[in-house]
Amino acid sequence: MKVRVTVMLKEGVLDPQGKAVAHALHVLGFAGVGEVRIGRVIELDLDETDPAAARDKADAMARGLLANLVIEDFTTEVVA
Amino acid sequence: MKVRVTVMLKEGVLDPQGKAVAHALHVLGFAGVGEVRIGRVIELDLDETDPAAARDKADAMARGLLANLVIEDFTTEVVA
Amino acid sequence: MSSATTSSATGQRPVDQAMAREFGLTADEWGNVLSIMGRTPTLTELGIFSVMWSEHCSYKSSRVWLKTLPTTAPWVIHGPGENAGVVDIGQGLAAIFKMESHNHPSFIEPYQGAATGVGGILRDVFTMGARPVANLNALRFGAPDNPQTRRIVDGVVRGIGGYGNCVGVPTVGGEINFHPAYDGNPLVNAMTVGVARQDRIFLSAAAGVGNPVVYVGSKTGRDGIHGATMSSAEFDEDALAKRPTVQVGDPFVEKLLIEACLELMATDAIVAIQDMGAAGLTSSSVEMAGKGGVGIDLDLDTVPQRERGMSAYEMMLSESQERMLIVIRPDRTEQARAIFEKWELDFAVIGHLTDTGHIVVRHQGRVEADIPLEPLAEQAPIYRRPTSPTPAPAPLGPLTDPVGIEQALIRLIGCPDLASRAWVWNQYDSTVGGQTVKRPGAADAAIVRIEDTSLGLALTTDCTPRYCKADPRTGGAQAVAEAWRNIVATGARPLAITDNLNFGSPEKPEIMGQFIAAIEGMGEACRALDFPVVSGNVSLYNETRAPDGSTLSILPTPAIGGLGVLDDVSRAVGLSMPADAALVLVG
Amino acid sequence: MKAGIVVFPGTNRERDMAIALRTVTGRAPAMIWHHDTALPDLDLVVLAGGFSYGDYLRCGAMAAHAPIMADIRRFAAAGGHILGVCNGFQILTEAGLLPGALLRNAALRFLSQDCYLRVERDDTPFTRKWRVGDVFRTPMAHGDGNYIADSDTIRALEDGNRVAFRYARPDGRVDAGDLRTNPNGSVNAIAGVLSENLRICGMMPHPEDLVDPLMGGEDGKPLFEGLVEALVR
Ligand SMILES: Nc1ncnc2c1ncn2[C@@H]1O[C@H](COP(=O)(O)OP(=O)(O)O)[C@@H](O)[C@H]1O
Repeated sequence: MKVRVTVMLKEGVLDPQGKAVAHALHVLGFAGVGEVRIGRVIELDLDETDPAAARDKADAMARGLLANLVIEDFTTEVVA
Repeated sequence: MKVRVTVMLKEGVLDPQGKAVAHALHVLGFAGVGEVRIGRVIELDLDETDPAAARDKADAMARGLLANLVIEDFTTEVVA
Repeated sequence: MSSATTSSATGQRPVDQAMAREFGLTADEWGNVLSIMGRTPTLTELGIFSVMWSEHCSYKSSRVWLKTLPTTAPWVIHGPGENAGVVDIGQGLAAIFKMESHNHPSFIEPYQGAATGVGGILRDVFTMGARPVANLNALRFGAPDNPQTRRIVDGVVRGIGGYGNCVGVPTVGGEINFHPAYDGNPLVNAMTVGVARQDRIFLSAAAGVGNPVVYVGSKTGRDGIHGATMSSAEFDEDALAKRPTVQVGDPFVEKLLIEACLELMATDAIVAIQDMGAAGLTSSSVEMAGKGGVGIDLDLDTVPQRERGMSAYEMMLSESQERMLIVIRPDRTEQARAIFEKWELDFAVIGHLTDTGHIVVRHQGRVEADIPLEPLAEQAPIYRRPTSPTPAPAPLGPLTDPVGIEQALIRLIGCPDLASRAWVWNQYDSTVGGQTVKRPGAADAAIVRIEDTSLGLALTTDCTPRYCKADPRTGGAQAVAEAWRNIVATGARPLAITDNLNFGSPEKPEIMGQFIAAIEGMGEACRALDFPVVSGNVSLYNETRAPDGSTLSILPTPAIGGLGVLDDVSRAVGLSMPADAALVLVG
Repeated sequence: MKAGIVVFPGTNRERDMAIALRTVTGRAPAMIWHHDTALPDLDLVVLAGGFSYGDYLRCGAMAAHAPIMADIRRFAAAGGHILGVCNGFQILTEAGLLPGALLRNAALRFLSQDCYLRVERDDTPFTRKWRVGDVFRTPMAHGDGNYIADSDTIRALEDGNRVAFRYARPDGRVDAGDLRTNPNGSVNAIAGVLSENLRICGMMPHPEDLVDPLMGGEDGKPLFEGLVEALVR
């Protein structure tokens, strides 16, 4: 199964990259852009057939390596 | 509305990060991990109330700035 | 696919003159292919001919002129013809260095183009047994007020830093110019300098029939296959879409490759070694076997592959990065494998040397290519293209002083070509290695100490394209002289140069005129200064196509990379002036 | 003092560090391979700079899980001394041996330049050759040196006097809001932190690259000299 792990900076952690992108969009003439947050997605091809098991596994990987819980939150979803 | 733009390397383009992460997961003892691909997600707060219009706008931003179409593909979805 | 005709089991278009033309071969060249082969080549064979006979690999327009450059001196150990030039720097050590361009890729994708340019030149140097000790670059961008320029500068600078910083080779020098002639064609010339023991220099000529041919590094993907020529070829759209023309670099793997190769080089396992540069597997195997006068048999089923279903053609032409080809002593294969596995790199025996004088490529039970190597090299095209001399520049008008000397000075130091470059070099790690005696900005040439010795290397890149445009001969000589002066100014003894000759289309007589004159001027200066050329690279067809179809050539840009040595590096002289110093003008 | 430098795939300042250690101890440090599972008998473990695993995913994240790290944790728990510089600092935070995290530099660019550090305490093995308030110059070269932690952690660090070094002006003034003084945007201009027992120190800049007058000075040398004094058996 394919699982997608999305890792974002925790609420309250300043995201300079997001800020820079918001600014660049503004310069490019895109109006009406509020906050921009940037994160990482990790798509994992897992050798699992049960969606719940696949998610559990991905959760464990996220906690173990893919996210740094000091500054980041993550979500997992089975995509295929 | 909140729109999420997900940017991934095109198929066939080497993903050094994904490769390294797959290897690290293996070392950490996670078995059954196949390909790993890493991408970016950009969450945009847009001053729009119509989902279709918000997506169009995000598409335009992705093409104009957020994705590098030479090596990357993107998808957009309205999340809130 | 434009035509449904199938000539082979793979369902491809028949190989014919029309296809050869799309692959960049002229009618004459196609005729030579047919006579060498005595039959219609397969697609894979056509691919091999087309890359080996491309301007890039064969130097067909430039070779006769390059031969006129002085390349010898008592301290030259290997001049042009190897992966990089090698000079004696004393104490049993050698400096190994070369410069190479990555112009076109850097326009398409500035970050990856520049990054993979750095990766490529690093491999040219460590493939000869040297630990890379310094990187430099020579960059030309379009007009500063062109919005594209900002994007390209940003990407190129990040790419050079991204790669060089990660592999841990300090970037210690370089130069940057801006001019509208580079708007659609920036120049990214990267130089690497390495140091090796003179008795441990590795060459690329294969030897020993039966010896295994080993592939190490990253896996092969469909990267950059025939980037230039394929884009117009009428191939199945799907296949094209699957072949990214942009290669992505992996500096992390390069770092591992450096360490693994140097570890293997400390043993006596290697017979010959060559990096896979442009047209990777093709040019490395053809050149190694060709130089050694042996044949080579490759079994592509054993090539480490990143993607499924790659054809022989794709594997032979892939430009995937961070790969090397090694001919190894058979009894050392397992020792070598252990080293590469320790560094977590791919390692595969993909063939062996033969006495046939042919390159034979097998894939899935079929022979996909079988080409005699000697005629492939000997009958490579070579052109003495028509030239026309560069007209004398219009005289400058009388000097006027409309702003006054103070304003003029302010304007000069504020102009893009003279302003501080700190914003660039502050993005390059210039101290890693702990040997950087003079960082960027500290002296006329960067100074790097050679670890555990008193020796120092003085390194610089130089060229003033507007001089070359006005008078290519004087401009070529001036670039060499400037490199020499920059080295001398640090107290070092100039030894040799590498060069990167960037010009427009050689098919235009006035461009060939610039090219030849610049080489004459360079040669003249090199001879006068005892400062030979030991390696280099030629990049032609650097032009911007305007929407109306007309083309604008870049300024003639023969970038020079100079190297000198200080026997006592503590005597290196920099730019900063002690308070009690006197200023003397000489010359 | 017996020192050992851990080499991960992609570590690239281990040679610089070895030179610095050799300069002050007179002997070459041990090089420890990330795949080893046991440290040799050491007084000091050094995690050097570089791009372990390419700095892919997050700087130091993958190295923090390398096989050798288990024994490094044991070494730390037993009161061993550990110095982490640049990538080494990042690895120590990822491994949880030091608090906080290092984000992208505020200006989103790699920064390779000299900076000035103010010494915040002088009673640790890492800082004993300086006096509180001393300022020294050192090169920095990193893309992710922006120190951050939640406010409780920062308070604990400050209250516990566990900030070893802060970015400062040459005259010692600290201005966390000024990117010229605090180039990567670190909270409270923190450049280096200490563990609770003061035996683990992580810092972003590279004192090991300034231990030789030929390379521009010896400003970084006191750190290594102090370690030798403190740890020699
Ligand atoms: N302008 C030049 N001046 C001197 N030597 C050159 C020049 N251009 C190329 N060479 C030499 O020709 C050989 C082939 O160069 P190149 O095709 O760039 O090598 P590679 O493909 O191995 O990187 C090298 O030995 C190189 O040093």
